[in-house]
Amino acid sequence: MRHRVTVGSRVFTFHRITGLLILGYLYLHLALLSSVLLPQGPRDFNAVAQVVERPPFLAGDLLLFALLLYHAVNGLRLVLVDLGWFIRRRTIGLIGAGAVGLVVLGLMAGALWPFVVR
Amino acid sequence: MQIEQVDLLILGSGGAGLFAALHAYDTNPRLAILVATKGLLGKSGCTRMVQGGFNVVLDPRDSLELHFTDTLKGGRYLNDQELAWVLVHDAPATIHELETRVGCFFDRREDGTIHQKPFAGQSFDRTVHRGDLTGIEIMERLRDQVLARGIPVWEEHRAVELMVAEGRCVGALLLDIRQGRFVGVEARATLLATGGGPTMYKISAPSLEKSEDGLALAYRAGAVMRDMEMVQFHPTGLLAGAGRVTGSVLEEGLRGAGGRLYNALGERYMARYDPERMERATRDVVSRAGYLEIMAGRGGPQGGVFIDVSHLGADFVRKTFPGMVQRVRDVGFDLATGPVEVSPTAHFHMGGVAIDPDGHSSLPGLYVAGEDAGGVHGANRLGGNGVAESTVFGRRVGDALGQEAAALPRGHLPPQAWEARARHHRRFWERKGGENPAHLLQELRQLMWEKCGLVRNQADLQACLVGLARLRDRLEAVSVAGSPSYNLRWSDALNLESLITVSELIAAAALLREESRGSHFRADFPQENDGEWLKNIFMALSGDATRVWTEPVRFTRQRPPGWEAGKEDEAQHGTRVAPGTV
Amino acid sequence: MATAERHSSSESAGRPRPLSWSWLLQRLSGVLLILLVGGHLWAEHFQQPGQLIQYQGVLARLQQGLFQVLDLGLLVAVVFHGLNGLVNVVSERWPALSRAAGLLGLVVGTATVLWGADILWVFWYRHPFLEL
Amino acid sequence: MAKTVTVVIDRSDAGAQRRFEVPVGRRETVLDALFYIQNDLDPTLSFRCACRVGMCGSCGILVNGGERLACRTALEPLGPVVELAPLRYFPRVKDLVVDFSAFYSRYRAVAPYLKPRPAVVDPVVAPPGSGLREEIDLGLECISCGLCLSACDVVGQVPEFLGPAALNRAYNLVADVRDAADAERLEVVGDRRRGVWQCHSHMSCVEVCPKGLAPTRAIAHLRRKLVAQAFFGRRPRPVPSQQRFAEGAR
Repeated sequence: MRHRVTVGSRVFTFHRITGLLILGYLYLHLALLSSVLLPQGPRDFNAVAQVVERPPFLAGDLLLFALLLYHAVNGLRLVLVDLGWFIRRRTIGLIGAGAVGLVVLGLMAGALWPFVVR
Repeated sequence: MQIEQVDLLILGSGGAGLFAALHAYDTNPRLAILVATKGLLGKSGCTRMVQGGFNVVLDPRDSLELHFTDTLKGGRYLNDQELAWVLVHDAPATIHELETRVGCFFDRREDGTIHQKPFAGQSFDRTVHRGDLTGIEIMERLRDQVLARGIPVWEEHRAVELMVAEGRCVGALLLDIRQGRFVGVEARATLLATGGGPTMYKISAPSLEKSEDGLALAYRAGAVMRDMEMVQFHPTGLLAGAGRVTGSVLEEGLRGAGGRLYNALGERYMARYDPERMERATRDVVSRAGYLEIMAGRGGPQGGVFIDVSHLGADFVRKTFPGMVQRVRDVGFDLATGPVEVSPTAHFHMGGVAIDPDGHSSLPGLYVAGEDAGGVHGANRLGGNGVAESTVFGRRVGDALGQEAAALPRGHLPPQAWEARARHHRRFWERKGGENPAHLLQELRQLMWEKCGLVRNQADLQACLVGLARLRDRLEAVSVAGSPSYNLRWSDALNLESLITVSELIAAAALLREESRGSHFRADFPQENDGEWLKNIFMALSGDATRVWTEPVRFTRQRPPGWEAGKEDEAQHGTRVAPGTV
Repeated sequence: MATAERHSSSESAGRPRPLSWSWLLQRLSGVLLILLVGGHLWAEHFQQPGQLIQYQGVLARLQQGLFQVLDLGLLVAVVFHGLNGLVNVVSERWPALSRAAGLLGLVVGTATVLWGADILWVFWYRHPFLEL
Repeated sequence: MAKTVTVVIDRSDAGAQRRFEVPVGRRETVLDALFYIQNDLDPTLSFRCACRVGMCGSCGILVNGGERLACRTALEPLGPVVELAPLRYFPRVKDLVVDFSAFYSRYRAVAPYLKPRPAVVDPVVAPPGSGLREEIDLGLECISCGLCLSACDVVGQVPEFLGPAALNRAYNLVADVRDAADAERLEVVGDRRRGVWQCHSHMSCVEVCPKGLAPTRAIAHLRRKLVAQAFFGRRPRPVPSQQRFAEGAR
């Protein structure tokens, strides 16, 4: 049986995908910290920090943040739905969530800018 | 053929059928009940389609006597007064049960009590409703209660024959539409609650699968029928071109709330027909007025007149009649802000099987409730009395069945008898390349609309009977092919047979009644003739011929104004026989 | 016509209602995470915009109990939220595996929290292998 | 009437004709197209309908992949090609006709009928603002057409899920001061596997409901009710004022 593809299901599928990616990143983050920190100490920590805070990595950071933001904003929207908001006005909920996400993403990009021009 | 045995077979799952099932079950839980329905449980039929609401006396300022008088006046005193009294008397208890036991939640007033809205032909605002789509709430909740009791239901099993043995109805032959095979059900008692549904008219309101099956079945089984000429046309059927929405009703509450009717010239034409009550006149009057306006060339582009409620305020209309606004929007108009083109539409059959107040027909073992029965509404039904009838009588007949059914004898018919009837209904399969029943149905609808519709006369009715005879011949040339499973062409053929049968009765009775009364209007006898025609026309099949006779109305509770007692005795002897047979 | 009476409670005896803790905690942890992740990012990266993250800075911060608690809470919440979500996905697709997935999630989750706690521990107690 | 639409129908008999050219007028619906095809092009086509005005919920099908009532879907705006198929998750009887057992097995499970409280003997007095009716009002008028069930993304993943219509009905009764069975009903809808927890709030049910109902809303309320009761226990419902009838109604 063909499964139904709707706005709702697309939004939710992406929610789950971002969730999985973020979970993957958690392990990457822990692995990096433990592999650099435990055996090697502050010098290497700072060396690694030098590398991972260069612009290409910052772009990656921004992407990661976007995933996180999507998951967070949509998750918050779903919690609000459970509280009875945005059910009859789903479109408003979706547009609102999108707008909030974009604004926060813009703020984040602005906050990262000093790292680029450093 | 599979032949099942039950105590009580209920045909139909509308308001009458399901209420009867609940009451029969609650009165006697050991009764083996089976509900068989042509469509899906609680979804086919016309209680589901009730819009306006349910007439009932609840307010201390109202009274049963007032409701009763309104009903008789509306019915032009042709009603069976005992049935009409039951309707009025049991309605409050029925609403009470719907609210406190069945689970309906009707609309409320500001003070929290049940709201009652104005309808036409009533001396008090007494129509209980849930928005403007009341039938949904009633049927969904009745269906829920049937589920609660686990009463067996056979969906999409249409009755094609009532089986009679030694003068008793012993059950019914059903067609399992999905499998395309016949099943026999032997029952001590059979309740006919399929609803009428005069869909033999070009413009008609009932649910599409309706085809007066119940009336045709009862007539063929030999039950006595009454008032068959009385077909109600609702004044405001929506017009939507060739679409099937055409004919669906815009509810009476629109007129009750102050809606106005205009012709294409912009005249509020009701002033010419009923200057006192205007649009709130009874349905027979308003329908005929609309029809005459259209026939006089004062109709709109789709051949209709216009209902306008915009002067009541767009917000009020949207809030009070959301279902109607949506329906009209679906076909491209805005009810809240402008006029909408409508036409009279065949809506309800006042005639039907003659019953007593507990639903007994003249055929032992056969009970009837709802629109299949005749007599409650006389010559014209008041808006809001229809769903009241189906539920009040379903409930009451259910009680009677709970008490009586278990003790009734079980009649047997040999399997060959069942087979023979099944073969009869399979005859369409033996031909190839024959007539298309869907096209014959269109011809029937045109014929009945033109010759036996809102305005009748002798020549037309005679022509109608000739036309019907021709259609009956052509029915025997219909062929059906393909798989028998869910075969809609076969359904069309069976529907057509029922509709032709009932049309013949309507036309014959209409020819006989040489006066105008309620929904029956004869251009050649335009006056109501109380002296001659406060009589009911009865019909029954006996052998191959139709017995037709009249009986004076018995005024057991109320006499028409101006009626002199002396006339009654005179009329008692006025029994007459119809010219020829049907 | 209308009467009002107060109710005596014979009709409705209370018994505990079924509640999906998994559902409830997923939502609570989700909302909590928005705060914690925001705090974490702020604390680690945006104290001095444009400055590189420095071991000493991290160390100094994490020796304050507040940040230690923040990160520990973040760790627990994120592990629960992520793995519980994963377990839900698995048990929706393959109901037969839901028990196994739940147990596995519990084991992996505990391990992950211990692992993460170990990393935080480094900063808290000045791991003996490390030299300042 | 020169304009035509190509209607492609998912037939149960693989050999049956699938494509039909249907003339289209301004006010005709998908249901009208089905009648035209069955009457004049292929009498073996099977579909179901009854009231044709959106009150009975018999004619639900997939129109271009989305759940619609055939009787309330105008044909012309759908474009030159229209694909019709039976509802998802319902066993097929023939062509576009499905068996509603898929719907009723779920619906029945929530005890969808009023079990009246002994203390409520007359219709309750429910003025606007009393809270006795507002919640229920939003969920009434369900016509059990099954569109929401077919559209529900969860039902595909979790076949036991009770689905939007059944949960909507359950909430109506839980919110109904007349009903005595909310304890058992909450137990069913709170079930981990079948119940409200499974809903992902996609709101596909809200999107397709031909009556504009929002089962997601009912589900959200049920969840909150379950959470509140788990923490704060159950408060007995006060007996509402009741309307005495003018004449001996009982």
